[in-house]
Amino acid sequence: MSLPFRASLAAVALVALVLGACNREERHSRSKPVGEMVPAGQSPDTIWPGGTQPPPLDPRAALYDNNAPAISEGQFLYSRMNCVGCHAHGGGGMGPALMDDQWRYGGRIDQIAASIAEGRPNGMPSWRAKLTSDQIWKLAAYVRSLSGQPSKDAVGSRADAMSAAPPQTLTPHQPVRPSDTAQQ
Amino acid sequence: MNEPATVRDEDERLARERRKIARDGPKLNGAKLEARLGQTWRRPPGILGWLATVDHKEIGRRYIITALLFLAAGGVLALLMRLQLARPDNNLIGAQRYNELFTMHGSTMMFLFAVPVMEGVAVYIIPLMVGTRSTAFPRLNAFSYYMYLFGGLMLWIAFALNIGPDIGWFAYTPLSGPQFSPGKRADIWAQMITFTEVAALAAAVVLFCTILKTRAPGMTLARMPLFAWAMLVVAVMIIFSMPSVALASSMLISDRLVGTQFYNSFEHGDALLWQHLFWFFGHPEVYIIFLPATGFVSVITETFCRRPIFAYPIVVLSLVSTGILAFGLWVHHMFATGLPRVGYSFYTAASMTVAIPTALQIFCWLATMWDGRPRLAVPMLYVIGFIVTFVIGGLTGVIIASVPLDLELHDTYFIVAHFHYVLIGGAVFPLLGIITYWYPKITGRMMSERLGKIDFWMIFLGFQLAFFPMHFAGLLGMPRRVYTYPAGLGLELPNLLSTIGAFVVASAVLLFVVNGIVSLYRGAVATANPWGAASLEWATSSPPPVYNFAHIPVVESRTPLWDMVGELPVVTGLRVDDKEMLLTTVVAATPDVREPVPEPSLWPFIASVAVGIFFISSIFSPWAVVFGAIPSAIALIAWFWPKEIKRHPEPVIS
Amino acid sequence: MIPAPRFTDSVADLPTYKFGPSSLTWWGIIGYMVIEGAAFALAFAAYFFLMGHEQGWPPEGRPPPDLLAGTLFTIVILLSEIPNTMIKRAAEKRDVAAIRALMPVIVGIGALLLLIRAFEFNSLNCRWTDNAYASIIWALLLLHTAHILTDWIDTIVLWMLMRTDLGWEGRRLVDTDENSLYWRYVWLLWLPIYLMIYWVPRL
Amino acid sequence: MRRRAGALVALLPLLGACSYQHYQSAFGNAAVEARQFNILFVIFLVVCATMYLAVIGFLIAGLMRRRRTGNANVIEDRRHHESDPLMRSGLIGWAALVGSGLVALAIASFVADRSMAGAAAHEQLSITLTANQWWWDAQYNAADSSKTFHTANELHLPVGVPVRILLNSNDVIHSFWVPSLAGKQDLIPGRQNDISITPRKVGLFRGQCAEFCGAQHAHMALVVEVESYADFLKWWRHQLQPAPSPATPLALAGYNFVTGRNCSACHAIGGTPAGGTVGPDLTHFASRRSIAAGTMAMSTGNLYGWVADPQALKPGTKMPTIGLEPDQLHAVVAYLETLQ
Repeated sequence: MSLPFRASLAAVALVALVLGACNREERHSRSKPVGEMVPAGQSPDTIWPGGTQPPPLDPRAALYDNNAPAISEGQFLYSRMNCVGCHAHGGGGMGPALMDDQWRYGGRIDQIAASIAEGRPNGMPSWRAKLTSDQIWKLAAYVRSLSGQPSKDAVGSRADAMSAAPPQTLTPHQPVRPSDTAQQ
Repeated sequence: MNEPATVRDEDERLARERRKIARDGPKLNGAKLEARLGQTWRRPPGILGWLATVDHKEIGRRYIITALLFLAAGGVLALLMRLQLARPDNNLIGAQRYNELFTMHGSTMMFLFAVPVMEGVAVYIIPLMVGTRSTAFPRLNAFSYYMYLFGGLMLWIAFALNIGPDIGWFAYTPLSGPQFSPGKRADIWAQMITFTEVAALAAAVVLFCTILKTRAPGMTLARMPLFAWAMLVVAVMIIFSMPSVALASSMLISDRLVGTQFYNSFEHGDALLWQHLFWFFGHPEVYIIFLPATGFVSVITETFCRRPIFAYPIVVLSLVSTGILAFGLWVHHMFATGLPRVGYSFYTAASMTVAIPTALQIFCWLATMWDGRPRLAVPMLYVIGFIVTFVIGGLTGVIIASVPLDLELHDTYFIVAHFHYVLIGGAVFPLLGIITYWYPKITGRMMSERLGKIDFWMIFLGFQLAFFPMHFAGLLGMPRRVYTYPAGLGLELPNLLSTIGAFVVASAVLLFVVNGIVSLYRGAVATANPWGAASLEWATSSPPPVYNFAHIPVVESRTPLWDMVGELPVVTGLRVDDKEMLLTTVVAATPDVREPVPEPSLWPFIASVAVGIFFISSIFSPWAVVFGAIPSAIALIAWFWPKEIKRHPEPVIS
Repeated sequence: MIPAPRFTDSVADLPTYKFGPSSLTWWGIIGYMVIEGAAFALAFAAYFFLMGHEQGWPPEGRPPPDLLAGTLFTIVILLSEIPNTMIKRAAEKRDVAAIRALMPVIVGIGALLLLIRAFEFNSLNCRWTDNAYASIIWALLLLHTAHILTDWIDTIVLWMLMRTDLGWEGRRLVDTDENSLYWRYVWLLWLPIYLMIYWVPRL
Repeated sequence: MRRRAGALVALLPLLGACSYQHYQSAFGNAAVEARQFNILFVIFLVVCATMYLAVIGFLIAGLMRRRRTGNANVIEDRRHHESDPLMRSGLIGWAALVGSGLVALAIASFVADRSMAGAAAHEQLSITLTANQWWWDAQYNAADSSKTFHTANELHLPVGVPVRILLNSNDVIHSFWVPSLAGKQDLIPGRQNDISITPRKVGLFRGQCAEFCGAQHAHMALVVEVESYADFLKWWRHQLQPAPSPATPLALAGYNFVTGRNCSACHAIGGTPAGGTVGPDLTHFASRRSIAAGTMAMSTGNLYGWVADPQALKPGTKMPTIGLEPDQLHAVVAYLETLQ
């Protein structure tokens, strides 16, 4: 008789323990209005002048960084927006590789988002007009996952397609070098 | 090392010593015997003793109570779904949450309620029914319960933490695969499967060996109670079917975790491989749930009609043939997947054939009523409810066995209606009946007859109100697993009725629980055999003593308690200073071996914890397979490592 | 009231252990053999199901696994049946000394087999992520390795057990008997797997 | 008593159904295939109902024959092993009855199945239907590729013409089901299934995905309009036309946004630079009956709502909430409405 009691007790304890650690699974169907998310004076998805230290991490990063549905939707966009065309499946081609630890314009998720939104010299187009900020951040989350940045629990092992790259769940973690978070 | 001269001498010495040991018999019986047996068989006190127990009655009780709690939880989910569907374009529950609800409902009912509750009842009653003192492998039995408990807790805690699975209880790939189910939701589901499979398989082996090897002397296969026959068939079915889903879910996890390609059709895998493996388990699963219920029906009908079941051999044969046929039907869940049409015809035929044994069983029960003197006590009412309801489900089953009809009805609410008629009408009604029936044996008190009757009618009518309209919802084009439906398709009325009915059923179940709890304290005290039944579980006190029987009874007919004249024949000579049970031969049940029974032990519990940690962590890292296996192995070794020989002359494995 | 007993015959002189179908553990082990057998059978079915869709097997004209390690493994595991049978006989003759002498041999063979198995994984010529073919043969090999490993550990434990006084207990002999039975099962399982991994791709 | 209750419950929804003209009902009877279903269903229903009545009759008889009242649990001495000889012959009779009934049904089912397969032989119109999470892409095939075109979430079929629909999926398993026309058939990634339909009634019929396919499984419907061959040809020719160019300045502004900004990344509009393939083809969008795969009816109001915030109306859909400025919204809707 005391068993169910004990069981529920354990359950409650565990809930209390792990609760809040689980926005990994939460599905955000749209980005919050920018005003709410970003401190005044700092516009989203943009490049700040070179040389200076980058500003603190964009608060939106928390919503996308280790969020499994976001990364998976980023994967969807990555293939459907034909990023594969230049970057292949992270291996790189016409465009730079995304699986390694080389980040020309910064390896932080907001920096990646900025690169996608604004475009970069030598061929990287600007997507600001084509994708919403939410989509761009999801893409950024996926791109970041290609180099094993986010927690392995948030990424999917493979796509249902020709296997082009080793499973992301097994890709080694590539630390972002401090020099990469500064702008070149 | 005190090596004896030869093993022969050792044996003779043992034989001499044996004569001195205290055993039950004419010299030692009555209160004195019961006191000594109680001493020998009692489990250590306290929380540790509670965890260490290997008494099949305690474990069976826990199994049943846990399963009923999961039933309640799954029922609450059902009510939430019915609220969402009460009216068209409802926004009470969002799409994501609703998908989690029906996934949890299906998985809970199939894996955490239906199968375990049947096993629980069997684990409790079978040893009593076949006249022995313990199940085979009582420690494995305990292990099985803890694995089941942890699997269920994992699923529900995950649900509470918003990592609940949202892929349906059938988890079709590629929807459940790495690309379309990001995060850990699907892994939680798949690993819950592993837990419950381990538990169910262990319980199956326990029951299988108990039924075959520990029956009372004289209980030949031809005199075995029909419930024992049903559980024997079910145990074998579990043994053959559950590895299939275990294999499938392991492949799914490895697809998701280490990037194997089993279900990836673009890398030479095949999404349909999952459906084949899943339904090869999934269809027998239905009979794994249904056959024990037919055992219940036979037991109740026999007792309340005062007749042995009509045409016993036919009933046994139909149980066995159902068990075999069940493995030939799985493709009828896949008629719409575009497999070769001609092949389908075979499965149509097979699916219809399986109706024949069931039809014969039904005839046998009705004939028993015809021959006997039926009395409409509450358990008997549930049997009537079972026949009236289940037969509808069986006949709609015949309808959807036909390919052209199934192509329209497949995955619609017609199917939802069909399998609820089969599973609730076919399994839950008899279960409620048998709980009422065995309640006095388990608790020593009777359930309230009056409440019971009210309850039956509420459940029965509420059920028809909830599920009959679903046939029409399906025919009007309502697919399954939709979180809402548009107005104007004619679906408003059937859905509203279903919702109302669902709440009637829920309140009735609540009343049943109240009846159970109140009767626990207020119910009339039960005698050893309050229903005047014929089988051995009624030949001992209610509730039974920890050792079940003071003397092992001898069986001379299929209805021993009806055919005995005055006294019950028994065999004597089992040790009373030590836990011992009697093994008999498989077919003729002639006494064969005196089997020492393991002592209570914490190791099964510790092992299940170790294995549980192993399973759960292997959701998150493939390396868990390595570091998780080590503690599990240690625990298992400690479990099986015998104690020092402390009791000569007959050392006991423990 | 509980019916009064009528005493018939006594079971006092029955043995407390027997070999084979009279023993409860024998039935338990058979039960688990059937469970694992079912799992393997279904894995085989999956293998042929996947193969059924393909023109080439292995697909994409990949090289089939190299024969050497697997064949060597097969020979050794078949030879291991000799000491295995001797142990089984000794157990049934209740010759504890012989069991104690033979156990190390079979344990050694187990270790050797695991070593060869390590090389087998290297000679598959594919990684489990390559395609479904690679996944299924890795799965088959892993499943079987798990059985070798568990039975090997089991044998070591039993060996340790037999070397204590407990070895003299009749039930330990039954355990030994059934351990040998299980080993037979493990190498019998290997034969179809060997064919499927090494020879079917060469057809 | 309990069965009367059952019958009552049975009746009400039926009435509800009859008042409704079988928009999505399996009794729509609107194609040869659906008709097969109806006939076969009635046959099964009759046989099964008879069986059921037999069981219930026997049950009542058995219960009433020698019913005990009171709580006595005695057994009749030495008679409890006897059984009525009638039952033995009854068992055999019952087995024969059930067996023959099932054989009859199996044969009926087999015949119906074969005849459907036969009907599939000679199709005259071929459509490739591709399922996506959560909408349908339809490609009307033609020998000359300039005559093939895409549309979405709405099919037009000529009455009396056998049509063959090839079924593919871009992501997970879906199932194509238009109850009034035919049974369902799964769309499975990496496989191609097909289904043949020969419509026999002019009318409007609704279908819905019947295999659980993720968050918005409930909002994955399609409309099938069965029309006379002449009307069908008219529609078909119209579909081949490119989208009309915007007439009003507002529509022109919308055109510029749609083809220059987010929309064109996913949607294609014939005769414009917009060539995205992620979402439905919008060339003749405004001529369709529903928005977002049957999520809501086509109307200016719904269109405003949908373009403004799709994630609110169909949470999880791949179409993002762009956050348009009011003037942009007006322009886009104005342009979309010109896509007749």
